[in-house]
Amino acid sequence: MTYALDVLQLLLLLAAAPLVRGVVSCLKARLQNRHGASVWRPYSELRKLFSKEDLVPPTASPVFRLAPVVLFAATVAAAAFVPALHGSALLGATGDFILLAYLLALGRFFLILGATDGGSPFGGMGASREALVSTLAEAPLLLGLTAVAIAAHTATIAGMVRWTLAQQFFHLSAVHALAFAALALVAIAETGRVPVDNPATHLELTMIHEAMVLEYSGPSLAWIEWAGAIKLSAMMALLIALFMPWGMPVSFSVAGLVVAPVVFALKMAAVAAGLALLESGMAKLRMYLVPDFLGMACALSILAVVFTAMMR
Amino acid sequence: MAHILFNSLLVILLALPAVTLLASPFKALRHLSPALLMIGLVAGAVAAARSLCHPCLIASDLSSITPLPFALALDRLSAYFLLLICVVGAPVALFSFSYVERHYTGRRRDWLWALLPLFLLSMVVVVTASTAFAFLFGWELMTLFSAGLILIDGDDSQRRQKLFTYLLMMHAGAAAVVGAFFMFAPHAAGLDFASIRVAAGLMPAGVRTAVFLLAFIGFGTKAGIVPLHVWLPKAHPIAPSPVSALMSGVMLKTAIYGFVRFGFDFLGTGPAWWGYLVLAAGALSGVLGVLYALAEHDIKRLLAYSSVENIGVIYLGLGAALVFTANHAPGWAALALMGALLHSLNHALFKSLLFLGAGALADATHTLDIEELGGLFNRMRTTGTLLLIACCSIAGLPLFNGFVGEWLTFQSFLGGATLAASAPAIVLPLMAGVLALIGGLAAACFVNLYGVAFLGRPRSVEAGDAVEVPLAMRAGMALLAAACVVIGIAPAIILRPLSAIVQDLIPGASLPEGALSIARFVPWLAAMVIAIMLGVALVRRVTRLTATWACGSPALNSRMQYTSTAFTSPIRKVFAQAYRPDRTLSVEPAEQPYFPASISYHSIRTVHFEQALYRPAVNTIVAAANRLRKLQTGNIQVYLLYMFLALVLLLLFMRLA
Amino acid sequence: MGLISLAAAKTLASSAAFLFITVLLMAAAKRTATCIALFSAQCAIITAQILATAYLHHSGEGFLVAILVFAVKVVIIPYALLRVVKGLKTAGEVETSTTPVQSVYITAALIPLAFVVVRPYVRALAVDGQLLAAAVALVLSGAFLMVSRKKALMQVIGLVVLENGIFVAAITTTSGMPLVIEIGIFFDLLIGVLLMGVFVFRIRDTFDHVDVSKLRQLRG
Amino acid sequence: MTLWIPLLVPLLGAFAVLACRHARVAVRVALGVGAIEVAALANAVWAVHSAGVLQSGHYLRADGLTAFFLINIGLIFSLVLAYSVGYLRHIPHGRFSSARWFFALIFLLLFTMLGVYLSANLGMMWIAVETTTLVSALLVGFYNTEGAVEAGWKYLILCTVGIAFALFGTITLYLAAIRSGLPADTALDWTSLMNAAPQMSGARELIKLAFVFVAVGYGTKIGFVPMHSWLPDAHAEAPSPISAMLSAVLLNCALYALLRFDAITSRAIGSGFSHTLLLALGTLSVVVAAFLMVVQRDLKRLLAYSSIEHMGIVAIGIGLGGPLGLYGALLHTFNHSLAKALLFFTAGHIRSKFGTLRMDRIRGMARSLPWTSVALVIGSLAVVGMPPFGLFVSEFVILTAAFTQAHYLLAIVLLAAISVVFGAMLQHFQGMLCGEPQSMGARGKSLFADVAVMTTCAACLLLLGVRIPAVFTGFLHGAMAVLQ
Repeated sequence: MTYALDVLQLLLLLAAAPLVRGVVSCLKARLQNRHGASVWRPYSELRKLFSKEDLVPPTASPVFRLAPVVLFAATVAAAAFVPALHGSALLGATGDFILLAYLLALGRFFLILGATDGGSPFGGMGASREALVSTLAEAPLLLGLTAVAIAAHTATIAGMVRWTLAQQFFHLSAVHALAFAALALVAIAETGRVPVDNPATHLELTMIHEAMVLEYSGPSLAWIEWAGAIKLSAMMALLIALFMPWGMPVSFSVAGLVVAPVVFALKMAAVAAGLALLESGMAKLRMYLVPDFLGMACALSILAVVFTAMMR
Repeated sequence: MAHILFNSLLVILLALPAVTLLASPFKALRHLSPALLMIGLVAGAVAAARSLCHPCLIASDLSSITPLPFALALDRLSAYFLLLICVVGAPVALFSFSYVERHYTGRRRDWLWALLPLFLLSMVVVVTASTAFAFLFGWELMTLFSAGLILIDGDDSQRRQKLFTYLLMMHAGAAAVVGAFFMFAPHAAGLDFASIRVAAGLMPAGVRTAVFLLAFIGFGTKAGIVPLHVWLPKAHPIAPSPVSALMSGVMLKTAIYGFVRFGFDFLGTGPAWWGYLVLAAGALSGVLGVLYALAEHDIKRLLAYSSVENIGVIYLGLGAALVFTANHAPGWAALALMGALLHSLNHALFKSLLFLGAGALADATHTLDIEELGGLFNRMRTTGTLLLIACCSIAGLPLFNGFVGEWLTFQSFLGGATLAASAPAIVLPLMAGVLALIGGLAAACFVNLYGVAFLGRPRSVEAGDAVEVPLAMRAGMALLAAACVVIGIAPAIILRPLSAIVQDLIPGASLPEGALSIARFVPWLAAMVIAIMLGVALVRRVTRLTATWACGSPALNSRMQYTSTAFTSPIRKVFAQAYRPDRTLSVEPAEQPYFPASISYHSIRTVHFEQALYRPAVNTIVAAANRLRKLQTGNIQVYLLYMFLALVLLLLFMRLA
Repeated sequence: MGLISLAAAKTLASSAAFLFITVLLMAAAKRTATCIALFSAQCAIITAQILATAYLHHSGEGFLVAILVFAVKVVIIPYALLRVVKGLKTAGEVETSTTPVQSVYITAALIPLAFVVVRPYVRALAVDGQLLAAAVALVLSGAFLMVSRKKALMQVIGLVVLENGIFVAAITTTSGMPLVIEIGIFFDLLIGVLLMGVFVFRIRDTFDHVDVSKLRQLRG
Repeated sequence: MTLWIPLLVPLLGAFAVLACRHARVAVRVALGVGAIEVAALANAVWAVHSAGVLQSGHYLRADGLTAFFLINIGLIFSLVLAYSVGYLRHIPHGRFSSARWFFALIFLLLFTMLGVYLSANLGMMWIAVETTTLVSALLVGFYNTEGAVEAGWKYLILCTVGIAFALFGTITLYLAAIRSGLPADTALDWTSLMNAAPQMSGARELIKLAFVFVAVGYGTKIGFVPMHSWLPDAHAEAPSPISAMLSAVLLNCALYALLRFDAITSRAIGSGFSHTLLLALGTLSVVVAAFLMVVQRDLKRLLAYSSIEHMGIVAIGIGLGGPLGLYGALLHTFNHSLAKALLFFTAGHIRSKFGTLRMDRIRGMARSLPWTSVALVIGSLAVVGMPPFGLFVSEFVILTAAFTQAHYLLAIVLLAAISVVFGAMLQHFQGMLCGEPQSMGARGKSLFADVAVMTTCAACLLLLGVRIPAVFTGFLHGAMAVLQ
């Protein structure tokens, strides 16, 4: 029975991903006194892209077409780790955070390869910058998750969520705040949101993720966009699950099943609003300030690990 | 059974040089020695696999013949490393089938086929030795034969200078290893491993620390730990590709074997600072190794530096294991040691695959500089896919074997938090961050290597008309790639024997419960990812080949692509402290900087280890020698004076003694 | 017979003093020929000492050894050395690296040093201290001659003086070695000196000088 | 009787060679006498091996130790003789420098060295050592060039002074023996001294004085630092077969004399004093020679310093004492003599082919002299102590002895010196072996005799490194029994 729930949870997450991105862009538009596109625009965009032709540069190799496929598969597998409706997820029960982090790295690895295969300067530029950002984000991501894992005495994500559920909100120590801040900063860098990278623009001075996918079109671009949306919602769901899981049913009950989606939706909306507020409040950082941004995340995660280990 | 197979391996490897030299005139027997080598190595692999399950103690004992006791044994640890040698050796031999034919002729070809088996034999003797004499016999010969193989490729003065550094450092390292072995002499009945184990228990703490430090320095020099790594990027690139595959993949592992044999088998538990020293060396080597690899254009130098990085990762695992044994947590120590041993095997597999790939590239495009390659995937499809697997494995991505070793090491770092003492509880989890940084940098380095070399447009004429390498070379590489993927997807086949080995080495070690969960979990994960990929690939799509929009300029050409320097420049800017290159920018004429006739920019990455550490040492020796040389003045009266002074001094000494 | 034994005792007592005199004169000598003469005088004194000890110990061998010493050291070796000096035809004087006054002072300083060195052994071995001191003085002055003199021949003379010192030490302490050994030693000494003479001639043929301090080609 | 033959044959041989007119006849006579001599030596060695100790008359005696060193001298002498037959082409004519004199002097040198080994009496041994100096001085100065004369003179003077001190040491021991009651005529007999040694412990000071003088005296002949100054000049200027003979056998001869003395002193007053003295001299020699090898420019001078270093290692072996130390030291003398002979033979070839021994002027040897380069590589690997060859085994044993007696500092210094030597040798030889040969004309044709000599050397070295024959170990243990 739990398998069915986990699969349903995963499908829900995949389906809701474009909606989350739509909500974020709509909220940002409202904050900037613009009407903005409707919340359902990403779905129509995906439908449009799926119907278009897939343009491939003549000099490209099969890796160019393989990259979006591997990216999507890896991101979906990573999303399968993240609990949303109840304490555990399809692969979350036994899979641990190291696998989650490195699955995201697998997706990124092939995306960068796809970008360099395009043979255009933009692809190379995007790939080179993405390599820098992901290299610097790797350490704080893992250290942040390690801090939580040490506190919860387990490496599996389901175990961590179950441990946090058992704590009272007010008993959570400052350490969790540090870990949360570090992981939030890393999430922003990973999903390419404003302070690190601007998802909306094609201005070559600033774009990282967009530069890599400039060569893609049609279904390939659709899979990449969808994978990006899944990654955003998965990271948001992970933050919620690890630091604000209250509302998820601990044991299996029909009432819990009705309440959980509503609570989850409210929390996701709150995080989306926070993100929109942050994005319209801040301008994009210069390229060589990103290392300081991620350096801050790294310092926070190191402190988190040290304090968790001390307070054991 | 394993006993007979192992001896047959030894006999074949010993007989091969004679067979090669005898068979060299006959055209028909050209492939005799490579075939024999393959058979021998396969026999060795089977022997190793069998004795992994039930180790047979004395495999072959030549003490009655040799002047000092010389015995070989196959306990579990030796069997594991013998398996490593044979599993990597066989594909390399298969690869060399055609590589050697195409690159070497006549005497050089015979010398190579004569020295290669001896090189493998010396490594087999090192890992299976069970007496100090046998170990050191193999240890010194290993360096000599590798030097011989390097000389086959040519002996101009630049190569000789590098070879000189290599041999001198290896000899200094060997002196430390000799010291480490002989420190047991006063306490041990004989210098065979059994009595050494007994003596290790009775030794005072001071001597044990001295032995550990000597072993650390001796094996660290051979493994290529950062302060002692200076020879590695010099020696590996100048060897023929199959030989550098064996040197980087297997020879470095004999040093790891030696250090594990000393650190865990002989000395057992020691003070915690041993572990921290090894951790520090591992972290330093890991980070600096990959940073130097990022800055390289020559494939072989890049791979050599990346070997330094992977040895650093292995030392991280060993360091964690030493810290755990010091804090009486044998379970976690076993896990960390397992991670280190597994990473040794994984590194042997993908690093030799990468070096063979480099050999294939050199064979196809006659250049090793990735700045001149590009677009090779379309021209060399099999080599391209195989090296894609290799790059994914070395970057430590899931579904490939690099990840499994690093995952075990990560788990052991998490285990650090369960220790009572506060120091390891803080240090070990932080090491997870260091390992993550190393992993990230390695991924960047190898995505750069693969992307620039294989994808995009060819940057030179040779790259343009590159042709796929012959079947034997591809088959050799395919075997290694298959091994990488199999271990990546189904790690259970290697984790079970490994847990038996670590239980042998660390007494009373029961692995923590979730330790081997990856063995059950990864196959399902692989199935799910592959299923999704098939699903996505099956979605019907119309693809059209069309030139991409080039912002209005007529057409994209290969110079518009990102080169390796450009790709890695952001990372190198961020980690500039590690490089400190000395850049020289000269503008002519100097007085009008804004209307230059010519501008030249030159940047050499100063190898500051060599300048700071080794150059002064060599200079002091030469200076001392010159001062001593002045004593030999040539004047007979001064010589007479030396004699009379010596006599007077000795008489005074007699008076006092 | 008393007279002869009285004479023997007297020679034993006085030979040490005579030896010291020859050592000092040799240090001051300017020409090689005088050095050779002083050397043969020294050997004569030693022969007398051997005769005296032989007579006192009534050992027939002693007389044989005395005759041998007289033949080899007093006659043959000086004669050979003089022929070499004449054969060289170059300037006969002794080129030294230290001025004659300095060498005399140094040699003079060596003599008390010899007495100091010898004192513990004289008590332990109950031997005539004077003679033992003379032996050590001979060894030290021979060494000093070899180090300070530049002429090849002077080095030979220094060497032979050193051998004399050792020989005197042997006689005073052990009253004579087995005869065959004594004969062997003298035979060796003789051949050694002859060979050195040959080499001196060779040096003159090849280098047109016999200044040992200029032989500095082989260095490092 | 079996001892007189090997002693007198070379003496007669020397005169026989001098008597023949033509060089070709002289060579043939020399080879014949050489063959007889080797047979006589073999017979003597086998007789000693079976009978334990051979004593003939008052003055000749041979025991286990002598047998061991006779094997060494027999093997090296036959190699040198065979090699010098091919070497005669290079002897320039002048006084004393004709083929007849060359062989005559070699036989005389052999006669004197056998005199040292076979003498039962310390006095006779001293006389024999003195005559070896005289004869080898002539051989060193054989070429009559400026360098040879200078080297010969320095060798003669320095060694004679050294030997004089050794004489004083022998006399002091003789005095100590007489003082503790030995009869005068047998006071210098080695066997009687050994038997009476325990009673001589009374004259402790005298025996220590004797050992100091003997150590300095025979130390000069062995080439311990600081009395080594003559050795590089003599070995560099002498003809190559003679340098091989000097380095491989003459140093061992002086070492044999020192071993005889050390046996008596350690039995009389305990080995404390003498072994510390040997350790000090040995370590000093190893370190100074190692450093000097780094800056050498001439090949034969480099090999001479390598001999000083290896004699230092042997001294350390003897100084450590005990079964391990002694076994290592004796084995090291044998291995070293083989390796050094091989290297000097190759030096002879290089000189004849390139006309110079300046290592920085020799290039591309591997292509112009293939066989000699192989021999040079094998020889240098052996001398540096690389595994498959004998010296690795003996250095291994000596290091084990050092560590077993907890001489950690000494062992670390020895290991460091060996590494410095490895670096120096590698730096010099890689320059010579590789690179493009200048226009050296036709490749040097190598005589069958030379190739045969070099292959026997290399084969023996390899054999002693991998499998020491039982017979040889028997001789080795026989030699050790004498000294224990």
